[in-house]
Amino acid sequence: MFFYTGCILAILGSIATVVGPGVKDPIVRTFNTEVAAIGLSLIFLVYNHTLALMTFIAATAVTTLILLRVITRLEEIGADA
Amino acid sequence: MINISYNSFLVIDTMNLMANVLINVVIAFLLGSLLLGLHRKIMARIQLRPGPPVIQHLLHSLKFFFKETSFPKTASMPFYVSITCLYCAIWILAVIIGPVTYGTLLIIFAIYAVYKIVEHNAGSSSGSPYGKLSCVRAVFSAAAEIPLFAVLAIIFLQTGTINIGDIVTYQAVHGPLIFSIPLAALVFFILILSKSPYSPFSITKGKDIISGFETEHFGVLRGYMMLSESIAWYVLLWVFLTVFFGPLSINGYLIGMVSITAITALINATTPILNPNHSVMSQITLAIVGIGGSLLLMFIV
Amino acid sequence: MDITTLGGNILGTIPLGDIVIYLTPFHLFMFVVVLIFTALIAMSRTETQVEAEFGTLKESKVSVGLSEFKTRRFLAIVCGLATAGAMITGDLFNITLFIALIGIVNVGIVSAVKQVDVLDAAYQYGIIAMISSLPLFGGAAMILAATGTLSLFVLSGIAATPMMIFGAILLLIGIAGETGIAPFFATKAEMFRTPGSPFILIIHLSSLMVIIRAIEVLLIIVT
Amino acid sequence: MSKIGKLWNALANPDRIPKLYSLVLAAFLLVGFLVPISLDTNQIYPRPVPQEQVDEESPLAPYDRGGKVLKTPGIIKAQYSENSKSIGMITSYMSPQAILVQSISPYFGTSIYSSPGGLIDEVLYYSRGFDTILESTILMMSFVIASWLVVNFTMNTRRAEKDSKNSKKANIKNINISKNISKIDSSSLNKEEE
Amino acid sequence: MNDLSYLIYILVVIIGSIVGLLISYKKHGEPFIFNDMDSISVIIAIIGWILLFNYGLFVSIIGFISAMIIISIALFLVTLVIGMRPGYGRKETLIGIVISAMLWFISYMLV
Amino acid sequence: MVLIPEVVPTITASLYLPAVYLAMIVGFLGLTGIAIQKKDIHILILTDLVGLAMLIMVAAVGTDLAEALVLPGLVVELAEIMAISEILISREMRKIENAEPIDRVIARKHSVFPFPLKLDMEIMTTAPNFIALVMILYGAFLTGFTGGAVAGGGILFYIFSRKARGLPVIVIDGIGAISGFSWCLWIIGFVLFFIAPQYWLLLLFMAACGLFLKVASKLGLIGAMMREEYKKE
Amino acid sequence: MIPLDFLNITWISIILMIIGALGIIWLIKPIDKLIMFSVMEVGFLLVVVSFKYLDVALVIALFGPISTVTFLLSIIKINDIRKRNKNNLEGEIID
Repeated sequence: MFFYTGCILAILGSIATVVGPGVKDPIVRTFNTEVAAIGLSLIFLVYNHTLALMTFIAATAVTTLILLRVITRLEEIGADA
Repeated sequence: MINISYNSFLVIDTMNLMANVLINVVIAFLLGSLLLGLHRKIMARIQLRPGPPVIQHLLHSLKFFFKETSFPKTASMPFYVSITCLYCAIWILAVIIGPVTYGTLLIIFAIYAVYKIVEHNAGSSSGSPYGKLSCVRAVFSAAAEIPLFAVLAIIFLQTGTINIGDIVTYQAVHGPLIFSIPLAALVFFILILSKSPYSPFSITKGKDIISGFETEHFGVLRGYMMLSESIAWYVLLWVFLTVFFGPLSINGYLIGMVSITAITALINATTPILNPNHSVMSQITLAIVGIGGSLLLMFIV
Repeated sequence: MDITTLGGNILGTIPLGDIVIYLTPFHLFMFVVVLIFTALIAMSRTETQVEAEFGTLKESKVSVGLSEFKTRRFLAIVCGLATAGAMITGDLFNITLFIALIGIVNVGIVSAVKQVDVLDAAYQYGIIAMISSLPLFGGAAMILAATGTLSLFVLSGIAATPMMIFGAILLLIGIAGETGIAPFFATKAEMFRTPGSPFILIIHLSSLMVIIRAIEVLLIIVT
Repeated sequence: MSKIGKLWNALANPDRIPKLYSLVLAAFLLVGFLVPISLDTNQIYPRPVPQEQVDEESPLAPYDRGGKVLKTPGIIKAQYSENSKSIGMITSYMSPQAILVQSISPYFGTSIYSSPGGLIDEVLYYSRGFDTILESTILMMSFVIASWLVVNFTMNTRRAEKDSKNSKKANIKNINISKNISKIDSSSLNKEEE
Repeated sequence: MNDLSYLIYILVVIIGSIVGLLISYKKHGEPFIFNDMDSISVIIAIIGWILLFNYGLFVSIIGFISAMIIISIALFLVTLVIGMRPGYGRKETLIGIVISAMLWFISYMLV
Repeated sequence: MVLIPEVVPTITASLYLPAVYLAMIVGFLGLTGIAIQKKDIHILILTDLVGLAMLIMVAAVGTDLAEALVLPGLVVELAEIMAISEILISREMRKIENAEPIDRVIARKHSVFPFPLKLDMEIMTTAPNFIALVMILYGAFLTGFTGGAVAGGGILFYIFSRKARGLPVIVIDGIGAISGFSWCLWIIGFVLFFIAPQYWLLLLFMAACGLFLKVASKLGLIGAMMREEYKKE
Repeated sequence: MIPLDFLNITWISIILMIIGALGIIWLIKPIDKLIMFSVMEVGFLLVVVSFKYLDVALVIALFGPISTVTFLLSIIKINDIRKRNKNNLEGEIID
């Protein structure tokens, strides 16, 4: 049950990341990857990969941090990248 | 007593091996440079020039050993010198693996890869812009020539071995491989073509960048480079003939080498050098066609 | 297919738990070559690129600064060691990790330069390196799922199934991306325009050596 | 022929390579749906059915692999168990504070077994330790790269001060000019963003 | 030791062509002119090619010389002519080949 | 009594196929997204998605080994995203610096270096101490990579919500040195594992604590980077 | 079938997660997304708790605020930047 919820969330999240509403804004896109990340976390949980899950949660937070830093930084210097 | 005799046998064996290596390396050098001279001569004749004598390439390589050696001020120092030694060493090793011990083809493949790296670094270590361009192009051409060499995977799938000696015995039983996997042979021939001087694929030594990676190597260093070039040409031809034409007598090798040299000379004399991107992509297309085609053939037959 | 038909007779193995490093003449040759190059890189200094300027009689010199030199040399040596490791390891997942390490270090070696074009190429290469972690690890995991082992020794004794071949091709795509053979050569080739010849040499060396090793590994898996 | 040539030239543009690569990979992933895929159940390092240990109310769930601390090894099915002499010992080991936590609550199995001793340590440090060396090396290298860039370039505070001084000077000097220019210029700058 | 003999042949070929080159430059310092044949080189070429083609015959006639030496001498003479400076020694080689081929053919028919 | 099965249980095996298909779908979506995107930053975000697909593929095997292999995959993703993002930033900065001088007056004046943020959030002043303390303690209990990540998250949060700005270079170097030493500790621990297995307990602690210190200090470094970014006035 | 049967922990957590996910996807304003993100995270927390892994739940609880704060900060900062850029467009020089 949770496994398939995880699958749905992951697919939904990735579709939303690619063509979701308002994804021209990089922040929105980063938020949408979060949905897929939660889906993946569910799958980890179903497989009982709890240690990997813990690490994944920590790593996702850090990755998001890095991505947001890049986004703000680029926005700041007015780069067209 | 037994021990001693065993040891002496070992000594004799090693001596034999050393002598064999020495003879084969010298043969590779001399025959290779003669073949390259012949290559040049044939190209000249096709282009209606008299051309230099056949031994000209050999004389050139020898000549450089007696010239003064100088080093560019901008060079990246230990590398600039050692790269020529490496160049020489890898091809001598190739002779040992190939004609002397009939070892595994994978090592020759690896040697070819190292050769591309040597080409690359000989270009970049001098600091000359021409060398630099040649270095970038070496990367391009490596991207194309390594897949060409990957054709040996086909040989492995066909014969079940990658050892040159075993391949020869396989061919003695089943007939030369060129009849069973002609596309692979074609791809390997393209590799040889790309290694031959003035070929449409030899972008690293195109005359638009003077002499490419050899531009800034003088004197003894250049002599070593030309020496290893000749050995390389010999080894490549030898590998091609051995792997695709089966057990040949030495006269067979001679005839094969001369005729392949003549064919490459004919092709090179009549084709222009390609733009680097086109060279890479046409080689890669040929590699894909060759490998894919032979795989298809193997599955169908 | 036996490992010895590909690389020659096994000279010895170094067991590190489940990861067994094995030595055949082929692997030994590759290992030694990479180590020689790494040693040379550790010793040599960089070249200076001299180019004539338009309109004047002056020349412009491009060379590598000291702190940049130190960082890049460090990364280059790490890259050399990683390549050497990738040559002799006998474990599938270990190889993919080595390749990932090579990829990230390669990006690092050129990341310190000042040319925008080179940085751009490094960035694009980095993106490819990231994408190719999917086929690399995915392929390795698929082979693990299909056979229940990651050891090349055991894998060489297992006959290929379609799933293993699929995994092997995934692995190949990953390696092709990570090492930048055609048709993905452009990003890597552009990176070579920067000065610092010994360091960019290792980029090229690692990619070529890894390709050769990868072909051997694929042949082990497929047959 | 010239079309092919143009195509080949286009392939040499670094900007297009990631896109090309991802297209190729995506196409190949689709092939994966045609390949028969199944898990070989004879795996190394197998684990019990998910949630089985929780249902049995084992305080060490889900990483309980048996064994007694410093006495008997846990059950581990490694590839080359002959290479790892004390396999299973790490899994069976628990540090004193882990034993304390175990006695407090039955729901902290994960953290007990990720503290020294435990399954992941067994795999990560003992039988497949080389992988972890590489993994941490990868992380370290990326940090070397990133921190080098940060320290020397993107966050160079000393240079920032210098530059801001310079630009201030320039600003005072060219205040009139910049006022005039800024209109044209900033609009051209921002046009790209919109 | 098969390889060794081939090494010797190659060396002989090289020495022959170098000597030929030197001789022809000594002899013909002038710019290239299409002149008539050089009788000495014709003779050398004919002898060389005959030796090369019919070494088996010579070995059977003169028992104490090994084939290797005869071939070496033959190769030396042949390449002496072939290796002359560009434009020289071509007709001579051709004549040598034709005559020796005829001779070989005749001897083949006879034996 | 614990029962470790000889083979993978059927439930896990039956989940394999959907999981792999899921990985393929997610990977396909991410890759097509990359293929149609034009801006580099969007491509960078989408590669994150591809990384997720990779993790699913590895995790789907469902053994202890798979879990152990997920961790390197995670680390590789994290590491690469960090290095590449830094390169992206530096590239854009170089681009702007190399732009025409007329642009530079304006572009540089307010853009290349981050400007301060006028923000006063309650959580940034009160929470960090507590959260960081809990996380570091918990991370120290966990040790290993997981513990390092948890504790590192705490350190990161702590550093980056401090008030002062202008981190001296020495501090960053110092953090780097700590992580380098702990990395060596870990390597020594691992090598000794095979030379002297009888001391495995000591070596286990060495390795676990080395890795913990290393990862935690590294993540703290990110906090230092972030603090520059979101500095306050 | 009693409607209250759906009020078990499984369905609640799934519904929470789905609502959160849909909310993140359909709402465009970043702040709204942040709120929906919290909803989704709570759903996930519920799942973890129902699996009886309290330590994992602890980690999630600890990292929740961190991600929220990061998101919040960057949203605020980006809004700030965009405002400035807009002002800049109107010809105002910011020192």
